[in-house]
Amino acid sequence: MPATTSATPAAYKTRFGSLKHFEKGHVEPIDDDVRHYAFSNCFEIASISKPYEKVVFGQNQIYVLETLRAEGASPWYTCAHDEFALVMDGDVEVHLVQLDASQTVADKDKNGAVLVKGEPKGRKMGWMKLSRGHQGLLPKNTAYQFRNAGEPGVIVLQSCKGELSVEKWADICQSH
Amino acid sequence: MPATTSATPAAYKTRFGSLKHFEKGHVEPIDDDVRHYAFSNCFEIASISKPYEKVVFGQNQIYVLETLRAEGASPWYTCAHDEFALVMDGDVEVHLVQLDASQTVADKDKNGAVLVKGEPKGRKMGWMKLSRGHQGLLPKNTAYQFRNAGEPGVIVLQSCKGELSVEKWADICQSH
Amino acid sequence: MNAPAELAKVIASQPDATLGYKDFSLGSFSFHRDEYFVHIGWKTRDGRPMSHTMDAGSYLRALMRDVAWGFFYGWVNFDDVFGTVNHYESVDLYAGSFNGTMKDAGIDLLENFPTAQIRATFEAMLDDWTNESFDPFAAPQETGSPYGRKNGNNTAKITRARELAKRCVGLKGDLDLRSDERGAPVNRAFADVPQGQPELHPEPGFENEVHAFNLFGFLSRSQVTWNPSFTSVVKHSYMCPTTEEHILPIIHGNDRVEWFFQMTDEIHWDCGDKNTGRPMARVIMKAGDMAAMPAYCRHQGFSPKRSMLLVWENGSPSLVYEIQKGESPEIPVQF
Amino acid sequence: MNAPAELAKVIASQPDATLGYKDFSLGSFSFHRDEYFVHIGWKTRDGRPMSHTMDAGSYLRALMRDVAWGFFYGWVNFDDVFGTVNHYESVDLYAGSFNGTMKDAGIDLLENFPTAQIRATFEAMLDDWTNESFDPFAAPQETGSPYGRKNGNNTAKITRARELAKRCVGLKGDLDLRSDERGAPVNRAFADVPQGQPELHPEPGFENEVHAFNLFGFLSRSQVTWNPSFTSVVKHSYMCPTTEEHILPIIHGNDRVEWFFQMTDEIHWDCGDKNTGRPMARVIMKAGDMAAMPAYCRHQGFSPKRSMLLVWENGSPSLVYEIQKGESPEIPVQF
Ligand SMILES: [Fe+3]
Ligand SMILES: [Fe+3]
Repeated sequence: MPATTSATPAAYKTRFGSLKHFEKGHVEPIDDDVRHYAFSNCFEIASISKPYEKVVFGQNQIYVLETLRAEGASPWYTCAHDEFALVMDGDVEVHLVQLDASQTVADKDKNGAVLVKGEPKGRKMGWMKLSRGHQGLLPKNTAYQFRNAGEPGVIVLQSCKGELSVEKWADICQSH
Repeated sequence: MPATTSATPAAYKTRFGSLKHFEKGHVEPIDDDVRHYAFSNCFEIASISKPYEKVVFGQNQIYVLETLRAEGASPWYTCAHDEFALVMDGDVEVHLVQLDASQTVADKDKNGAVLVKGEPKGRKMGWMKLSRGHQGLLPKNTAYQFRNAGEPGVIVLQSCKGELSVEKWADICQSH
Repeated sequence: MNAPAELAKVIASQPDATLGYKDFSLGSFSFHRDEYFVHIGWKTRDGRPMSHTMDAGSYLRALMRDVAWGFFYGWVNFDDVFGTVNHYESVDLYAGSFNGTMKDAGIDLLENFPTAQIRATFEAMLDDWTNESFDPFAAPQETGSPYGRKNGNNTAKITRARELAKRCVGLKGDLDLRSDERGAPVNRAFADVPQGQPELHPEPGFENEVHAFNLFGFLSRSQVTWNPSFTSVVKHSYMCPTTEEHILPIIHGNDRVEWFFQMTDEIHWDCGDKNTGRPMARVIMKAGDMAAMPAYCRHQGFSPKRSMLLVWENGSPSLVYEIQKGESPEIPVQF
Repeated sequence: MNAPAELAKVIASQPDATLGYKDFSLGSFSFHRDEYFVHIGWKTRDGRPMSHTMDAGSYLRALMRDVAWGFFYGWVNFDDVFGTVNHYESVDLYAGSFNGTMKDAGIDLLENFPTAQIRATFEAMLDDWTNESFDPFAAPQETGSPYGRKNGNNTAKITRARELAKRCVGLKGDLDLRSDERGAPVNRAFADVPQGQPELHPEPGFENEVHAFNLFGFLSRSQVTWNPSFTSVVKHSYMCPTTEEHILPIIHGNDRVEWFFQMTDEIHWDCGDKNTGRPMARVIMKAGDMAAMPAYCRHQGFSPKRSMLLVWENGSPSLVYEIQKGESPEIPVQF
């Protein structure tokens, strides 16, 4: 028994952000330090990032969310744990290689992705093409590479903080 | 477009109080003095009052609300300003006499009712019978008498504080 | 000082292309409604943007009272943040000024407007933002949803005149009794209230003085909630009975002591500090109970069933000056 | 310590003859619902009765989350007075204990219950007090009124299981994608969200590893509001996206830092002090915005249009002990 008052269903417009067009919100402090809210925007971060710079914009102990500007081809990465890539703008291909044991991360407990040394060796697992709103699995101990051919895109990566993670909170967060 | 969910209209029971049956609420102090809320109950007041004792249970500068126990016949009153009687329990007759100038209140600005000295002189104006929820006008400069024949009743009087008003706040109000 | 016509000028946008509602502004305050909310914006003294979100239904119910009551006595808090203070010829509009923390933090804003100006803006806002299916005076079980996009108006329901007796309801030339014919049927929750009028036995010539009426019957026919009428007047003492159901849409901070006489059923009151909002007391009132609201408190009532409440107000014009001079006591009685 | 069967015993009255609802009690707390309200009663330490009134719709929406989330992380404030604190094997139930003034005045009450006992009571209360026309998980424009007398049940809607992926939505043996066939049509407010799945080109044998899914499409088919699912898991890092419309029915005080990533549309947050409730900040989040909720705050969101919010939680079991030992930082990051 919906209490809706409209006779016809109304058309809604879902607002997405993009590198080319985003509107950023803000913190309105009443009696607190705005820096405690670590307020940033993934599109703004990506707009000032180098391609595939892994900018941490969320962290909780060992865990991070990173914003990556997807532009051209990334290096090949590998990681001792699963990661996930959520595309927020643009089209991004993810290529996967079942990495030879010699190239995987030796320390099984190591957090975060590392660069694969040299070309990845192993069986090709296949690839996927992610568009806005698509989330892809980056399985542990594989090698993966992001490829972007068109307009630069934006990836949000669910991972752990690692040696490639870049922290520049003061540059990305509202500070007053 | 009512949002009611019932198919059939529900029967409601309006709860009135009476001398014989009333439930009293209370103040629950959090961080305040309960006496500042002057919390009382007209039925409780009437249950411990003498007949037609004019017990002030609301006051605001010169203005009062009084609770009267209606039992038998009251004295004859007169007042230099209008008053109103609201019956909260029982049946109450109000008899009115257009009082001769000699018996009206000499001071036109005098607040509150006074007793008519002796029998009221003047034309009979008529009478009315008030039951629960009925409110009657007691026009200024008339003589009026309340008469109750059956079970005692309760009157709430809208008036100004006068020489007959009885204040016993500590006896009627919640104090802790 | 501007001319009255200028004062009453309402600053409104064109209707939003999708939502259908206009934006309004008044002084430094901005007002926007969408499907669910009203968004109030202002700037702090050091120029930072601040905002506040209220449920549209709660906002419109509060706005309805503020408009209908002519800003009432003292404070009409729409919630813990936003509201008005009546100065009788002008009105303060504020955000955060009577919220302890926001005031201490200095991020509040209070601006004073001539009554004509704020009234015109509030009336236009109320009319534009109230859809045809929603009656902000009605109890929630008696009306439709306040939500969604603009869908007609309900102008007749939001412009009901307040019913004010000059001496007593039912006297010749004074406020009429309510009846089916006058568009005031008995409310479903008061179907058991006796409708008989008092027996009147006037002698010839005294028909307009031997007068009484059925107050409970009159109230059982109230078409609105939380909207006092005047039914009898002694000098400046006003009996302002009203029928209440669900939540009082405002948190009222009177500038004077106010008395409540619960005539039927029950109401639970939350009372808080007028300046900061911090809780001070709960008052549980049942039929026959009387309680005063001290002038230092703000109060909001909860009525589980439609009930009859007698609000008793002192409308003495000199009281405003006594309050200003601090001569009016904040507590009802010393004992 | 009682046996589990004893713990789960629910203390309820017979249904009220008129209203049709049962009364409940839990420890020293009493619970009563009528047509519009839920009334909570308790006694102060010096034996005085105290009470609190909540709108029945607000109460049931909050109760629904508390039950569905298993009391969640930390504080689930139903409003400024009443709520629960999760200790993971037991739960505190309180009135006034996290309201600055009520706590200072010493009139609050906090009692601890084994989780099984409070869960059984809350589940029975939710089922008895929710009528067939009201879905407390739905947005106000999608469901009927919570008010009135008892009128059936809505058991299926209030016992929806929380959807929790173990590794990633759509993997074999993990949480399924949502579809029309599975009873999850696209919500009216997300009709414009592309439903196409990512292109997958696995080599033979890698079909379950070359995996991706349309998260926005998945969320567009959420049948509930303010109820996070798990969609992907990295160790104890949980992506908990959810779709939000109207007001978050609780004021959440997490025991740990929590992050919000606004994926579409916008939400406005009121943030206050976790212990006292006093306002601390507003956070206005638009598509692409990220913000942390410091562990010292409580927060309540307002979503004007159904929006997609990614709640990102650290579910590490050791964190509970670090919090107890004060080793867990209250702020997300130092800079
Ligand atoms: Fe008031
Ligand atoms: Fe939270």
